[in-house]
Amino acid sequence: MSESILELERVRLQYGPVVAVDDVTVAVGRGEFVTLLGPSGSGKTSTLRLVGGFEHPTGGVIRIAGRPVNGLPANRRDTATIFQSGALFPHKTVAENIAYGLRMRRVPAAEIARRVAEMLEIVALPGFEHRYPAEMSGGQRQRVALARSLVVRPSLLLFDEPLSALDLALKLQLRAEIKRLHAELGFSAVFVTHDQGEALSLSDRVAVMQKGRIEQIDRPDTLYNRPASEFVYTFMGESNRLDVTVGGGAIRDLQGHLLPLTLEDGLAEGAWRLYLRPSRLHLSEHEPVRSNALRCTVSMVEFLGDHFRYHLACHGLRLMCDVSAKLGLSEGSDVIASWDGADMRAYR
Amino acid sequence: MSESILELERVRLQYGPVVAVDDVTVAVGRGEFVTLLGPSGSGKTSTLRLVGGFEHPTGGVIRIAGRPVNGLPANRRDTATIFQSGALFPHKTVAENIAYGLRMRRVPAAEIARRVAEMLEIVALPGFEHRYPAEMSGGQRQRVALARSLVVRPSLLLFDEPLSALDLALKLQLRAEIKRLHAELGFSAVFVTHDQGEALSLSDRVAVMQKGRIEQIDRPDTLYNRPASEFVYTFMGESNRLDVTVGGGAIRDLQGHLLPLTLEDGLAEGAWRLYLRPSRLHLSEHEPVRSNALRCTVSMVEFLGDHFRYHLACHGLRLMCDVSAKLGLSEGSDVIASWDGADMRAYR
Amino acid sequence: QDSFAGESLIVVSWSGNHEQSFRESVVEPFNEKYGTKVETVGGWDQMIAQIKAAPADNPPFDLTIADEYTTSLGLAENVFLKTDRSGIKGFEAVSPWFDAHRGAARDYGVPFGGGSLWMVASRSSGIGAGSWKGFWDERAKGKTTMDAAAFYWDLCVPAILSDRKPGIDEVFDSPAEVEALFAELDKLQMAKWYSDGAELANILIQETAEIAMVYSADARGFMKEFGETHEIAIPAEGTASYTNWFMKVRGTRHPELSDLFLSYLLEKETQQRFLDNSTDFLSRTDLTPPAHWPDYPTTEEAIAKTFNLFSLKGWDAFGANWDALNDRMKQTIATTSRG
Amino acid sequence: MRRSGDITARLLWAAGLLVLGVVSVYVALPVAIAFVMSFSGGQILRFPIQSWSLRWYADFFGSPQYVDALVNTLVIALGATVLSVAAGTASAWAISRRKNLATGALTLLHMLPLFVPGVVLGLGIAITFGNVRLFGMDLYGTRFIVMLAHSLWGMPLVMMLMETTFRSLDRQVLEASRDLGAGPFTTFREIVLPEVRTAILSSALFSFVVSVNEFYMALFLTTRDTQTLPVLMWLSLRSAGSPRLAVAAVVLMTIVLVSLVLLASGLRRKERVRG
Amino acid sequence: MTDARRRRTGEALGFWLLLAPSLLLLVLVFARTVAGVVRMSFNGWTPPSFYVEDVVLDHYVRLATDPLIREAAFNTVVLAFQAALTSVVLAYVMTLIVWLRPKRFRLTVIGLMLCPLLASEISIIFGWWLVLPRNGLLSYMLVGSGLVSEKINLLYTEFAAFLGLVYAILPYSFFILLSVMDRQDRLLIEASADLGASPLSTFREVVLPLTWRGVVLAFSQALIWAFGIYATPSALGPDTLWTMGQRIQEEMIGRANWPLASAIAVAMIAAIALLLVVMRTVEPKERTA
Ligand SMILES: Nc1ncnc2c1ncn2[C@@H]1O[C@H](COP(=O)(O)OP(=O)(O)OP(=O)(O)O)[C@@H](O)[C@H]1O
Ligand SMILES: Nc1ncnc2c1ncn2[C@@H]1O[C@H](COP(=O)(O)OP(=O)(O)OP(=O)(O)O)[C@@H](O)[C@H]1O
Ligand SMILES: [Mg+2]
Ligand SMILES: [Mg+2]
Repeated sequence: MSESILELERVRLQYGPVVAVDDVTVAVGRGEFVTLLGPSGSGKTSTLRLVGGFEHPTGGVIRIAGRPVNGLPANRRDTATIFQSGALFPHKTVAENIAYGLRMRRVPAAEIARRVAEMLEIVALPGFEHRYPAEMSGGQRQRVALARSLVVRPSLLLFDEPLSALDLALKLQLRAEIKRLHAELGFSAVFVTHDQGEALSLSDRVAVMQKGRIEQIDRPDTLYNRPASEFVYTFMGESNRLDVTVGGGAIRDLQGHLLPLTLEDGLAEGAWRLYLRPSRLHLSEHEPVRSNALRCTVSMVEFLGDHFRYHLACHGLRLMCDVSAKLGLSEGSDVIASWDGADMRAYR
Repeated sequence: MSESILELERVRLQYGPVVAVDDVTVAVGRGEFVTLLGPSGSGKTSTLRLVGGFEHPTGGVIRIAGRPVNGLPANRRDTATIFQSGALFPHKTVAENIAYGLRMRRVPAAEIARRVAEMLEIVALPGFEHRYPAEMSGGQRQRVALARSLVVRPSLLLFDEPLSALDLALKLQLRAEIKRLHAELGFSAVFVTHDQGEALSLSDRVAVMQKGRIEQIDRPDTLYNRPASEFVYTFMGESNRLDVTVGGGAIRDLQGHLLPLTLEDGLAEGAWRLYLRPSRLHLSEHEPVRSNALRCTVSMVEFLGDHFRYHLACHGLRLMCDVSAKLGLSEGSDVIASWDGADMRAYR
Repeated sequence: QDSFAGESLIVVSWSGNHEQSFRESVVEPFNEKYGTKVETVGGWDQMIAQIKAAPADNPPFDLTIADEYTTSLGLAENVFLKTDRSGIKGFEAVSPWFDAHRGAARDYGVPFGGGSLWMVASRSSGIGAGSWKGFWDERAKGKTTMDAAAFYWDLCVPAILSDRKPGIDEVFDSPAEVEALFAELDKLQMAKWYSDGAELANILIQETAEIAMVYSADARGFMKEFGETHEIAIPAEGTASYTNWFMKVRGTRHPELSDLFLSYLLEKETQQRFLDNSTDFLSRTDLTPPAHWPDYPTTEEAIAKTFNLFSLKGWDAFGANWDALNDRMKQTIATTSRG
Repeated sequence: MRRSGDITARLLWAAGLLVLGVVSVYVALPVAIAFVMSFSGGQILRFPIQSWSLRWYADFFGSPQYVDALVNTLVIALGATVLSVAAGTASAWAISRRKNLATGALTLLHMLPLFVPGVVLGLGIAITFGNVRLFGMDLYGTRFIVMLAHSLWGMPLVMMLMETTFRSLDRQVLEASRDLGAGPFTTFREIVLPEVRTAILSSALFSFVVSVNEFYMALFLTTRDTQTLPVLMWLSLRSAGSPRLAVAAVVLMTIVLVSLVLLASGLRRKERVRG
Repeated sequence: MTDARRRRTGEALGFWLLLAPSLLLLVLVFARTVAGVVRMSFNGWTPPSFYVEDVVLDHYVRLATDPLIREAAFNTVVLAFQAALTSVVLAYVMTLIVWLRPKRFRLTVIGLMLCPLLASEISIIFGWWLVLPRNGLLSYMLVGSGLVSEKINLLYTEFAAFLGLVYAILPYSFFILLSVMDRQDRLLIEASADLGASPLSTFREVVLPLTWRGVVLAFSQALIWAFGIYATPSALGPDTLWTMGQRIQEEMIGRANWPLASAIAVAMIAAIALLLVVMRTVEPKERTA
């Protein structure tokens, strides 16, 4: 277990009657990048704050580098947090902000100067030393926040939705930057987000949280392809949902139309919800190209830049299908949507 | 011209020395959905505020339904704005919020009640009449804002980034709702956003703004596929950029390596920037599948849920390539990236 | 008599205890007798300023009490009305002493009585209120208190003790000569200089001071409160005093009722009632000394001997030197204050 | 909330709490004393209290003079509050709407009356307005002139508080109202007023308190009919401090306090509704 | 363009209409009164009357030369500065605690800090009279608790005057600082701790610099109030504590010298206005993220 830089063991946090973090057990290895993903209010930030030392658990143990830290205040933990707002000191220049943690550690001035300059290179902000936070854009501010935390070389970096407040373009750019820095510097990190794209692209492992608990913690592809629950499935990306009933060996929609579907393993009788990713559907005009197929009508075609989204209707069912190239299908025309049985998940 | 519900003619807005809107001319047809897209500070909001009557132009003419409205205050224009924050009246219930505009128009109480109830149906919030805004989620609040504006049946709806503050899932859901309502009710709309996905999916036409000017206004696919400028191209989506020099009939990268590329029309000699969408690249192991091809090494594979992103290197060039299914390519292996010449744009 | 029923009249007296006695012994019986609505308001040295600030035809009150200082201020600002003595009964019984020092000002108002300085001494101090010299007693060091604001009364105390001139006439000298009085005050050691009656009471309660100078307007109240522990009296050397005249204010809308009230002020019953309830002396000479003031002077001689008037003439002289003396007083306060 | 091992933080916190405690006692003490003293049975305010009684309350409410003065005080304070709140809120609204302009100078102008001593203002106003007649009535000696005078102190306080409040309003909400067809006046009534109610009430409370306690201006501007309680208190202070003074002080404080509590509970109820 | 002009005229009209009530009050009542006071300060004076119509500079000359007035000015300024400084320090500690731990203390502390505002000056003076002297409450408590062996007197000392003055201005400092403190981002404290700063360092490096503007603001406001309050310090302080306000009252009422009183008042108003302007200009600018 000393391989882990961070261990949470049955950690619990209550605010009065509200259980914000409920019996969370998780370990982060050295150099590992673990993301906490979940909807608003699921306890991600609370978990991170427990690790950072801003809150203290009402139950369980937290260990950093093998040492229990319950009750140790933030300034005496070897972690560094990047906040959603950046939380830069507005009255200090960029250089002063970055130097802050080093000064607190009584690093000699010359070394501070050297490391601040180096850090500014790394986050691609040389020349910004003497700016104040108010004089910079949101993305630049987040980079300073990153630099301020990185420069103290913490054992563990904690990110609390650092990209949420940014423009899409900036978000992508900074995401790439964080990824690059992680690859280059090899720090350990816990990253909080509610954006599954961010989680998937950045992390070694993703923990999906709901109601204060970790629902599943796994590698991104496992999580995406073998979600442990309906919640994880729907949270990981857009999906089509088919409400069906299984009975007498047949699958029917709620209006009783027979659906010619095959599932890898037989489903028990009763009502089911079948899920399908829009990108896993294939459209063809005459013959199905995969094992499961439905005959549909195109109700709308949406242009989304790098792909088109076809909205399909089949009796009462609605399906979305993403294809990268435009097909010669106009609204109202018939089409066959097909998919692999393995790409479909069933929950009841 | 009376076909247009809104016309801006050489409209200009200055805040002291800052030119927020610079010589903008645009017309919105009845029932049309036009989006203003652009980076932060490009003047989108300012343009919208001019139309709404919250600011007044320092030059040019604005006409709504053919009638000049320069100087007419917001309460005397037949437009309704949906703000980013929702701007709901916090001390009024949902029903009171929605009824507000009707009350101001002295609509009889019985009719108000009828239309409010109808509107609540339309935005799928029946039963929420007596809630206060503070008691609802962000998405619900935006739906109330939408209802509050729709209920007065304005000639023109103005949207100022109504989805920016929402979670991804909510954002997609509300986007679909707006699309549905537009299709059902056929209102005219001007929509401001900095999210190109939103712009592409919602609009009949998109105006890309930069520095207070409209760079290009066109249908989404035209804009995406035939951008009028490098700025529009890069703003419309992620892209790969190849810095090259053309000379002696050959194209070389900056280190002088020959690139075996063909462009539809010959390029003049000199330095060029070539752009390519990551989704338009094709990967193959042995033979190129499109006319232009480069031999690359895989430097990283990123899992993004519904697709994989391959990061490639070819001499000094870096390429990203999005493919929907995972290929049997690990990091370090060689690959051929190929694409159609028509998918490439060149700017100098 | 009923012609005044329901009519109102506002009369100013000194505020605090004085006002309370005045209301109980004068105003209320008057109202009872005539069915009028006379009311009394407390006032201090801001009264003339109030009249002056108000419009000439709408004064804040109809009758005002006035000592010599207030009178000279009011006459200078011309805010009083002359009084026709023929319309007022009771003058025959008034001590001539009141008019003797009045000069031309006697045309204004009627004399109700007068106030004076009293001495308070705690019984435990062993000093007693029999002589002003008690202030200079060794045992009184750091235990005395006098008025910090109306410093001219403080000067009267050494003036009474001084034989250089009769009574308190030393006070009306040139600053160079008044210096001798300051020199006497400088020898005192004050526990605290008080600035109002409430503070004086507080100082006595706290036993911060044991020997005090107190105005007769308050002395009766002090007797009730401190009678058991303190001796409160006019010292044998006599005292300095002012007279309380009631003046009609210019612009008053109730001149006849005012005259009636002025007459009432001079009635024997009125004065006796007031005397029984106060430590002021009254203008009639035919009153019976009250129980709390057995040696109340009733003869002309005794009045003249006991009460040395700070006269209008005196004010003319003193007023000219006021600023210089006031500045000098601040020095005295600085040297004699323990604070 | 355990903070084991962090001694400096705990020491600092303890020191802070100590200051908090001492200052709290310091702040509450004179007020508490005045309260206790009002139940003293003696003739003069003295500590420690020798006998307890309600006689001074009976005396206070039995004296028409004091009761009248109390009524005057309240009427004047209410009037001054209405004037202050109306004028102060209107100008705060105007100033907060303007981006730059000479609003700084205007604000300063509004603040100036606060820095002029009450004696000076009182006498000055009495002299200046002594002879002014309004609608055939003498201004001097009326409650109205005292209200005017007191609103010179109330209005700046209201202005200060309301200006910050108005500036913190969400501009988009106001624009939304205009957008939905409400004119500026309707917007103010329908949207702004309900939003700033708390601030208006608290600024009203401030100007009420200022007026209730002011005595120098009132001294020079009132007659017997309009005399206020603090004036009476001040005048009798010059003679001797009877517990009646403490009673008067307690009565004033109670009135202020009761209005404060009513206000607070009213607001809390409203907030509960809003969630 | 005419549209624009009409609209702008309309806006200007609305602006001035809204300002009208308060401007009327300020101009008709306040400005006229101040003008009257200024005029009065140039009048001549021959006792015993209040003033004589004239135009003389005597009173300003006296202001500049009279050592006792100078002493009063000096006392006023020194006392005001001490009290303002103390009130700001105390208020700072209080607001910091309230800000750090809102739920538990906030309402109680705010309620307590309203006390000095709610009670009239007269009752406050009375309160202190009963607390501070040798036989007062404080003395009783100290002797009773065994902290001191002999009764002590604090009344009529400079300290008592100071205590009373601080009492009167503390709420102003408190509420100004609270509003400034409430605008700060509490996350910055966490960020600072996170980067290894001890609570003291965080205070020095982050909290104080960020609230410094509020401190300056609170100080200048407290100072201005402290100048104006004189009944309390003179009732609690030693005999020799003469202040400007007291002097104005004495000249105006006791001495009936209206021109001199007016001249002192004019000088005081001018000094305070000057102070305000200076404070406004040296006020550090606020940086927000
Ligand atoms: N200081 C607090 N006091 C009381 N309850 C709190 C506090 N902080 C958080 N909570 C509650 O704890 C739960 C978890 O909150 P937390 O902030 O950890 O969620 P989150 O997953 O970070 O959500 P978000 O994405 O909205 O930031 C929520 O129900 C929240 O309301
Ligand atoms: N009230 C104002 N005063 C001065 N300048 C302003 C004002 N409002 C906007 N600007 C400036 O006008 C320009 C355009 O601003 P605008 O708000 O229209 O941009 P935008 O495209 O909506 O940006 P964003 O996406 O950030 O909302 C910017 O440079 C901005 O700084
Ligand atoms: Mg969170
Ligand atoms: Mg905008």
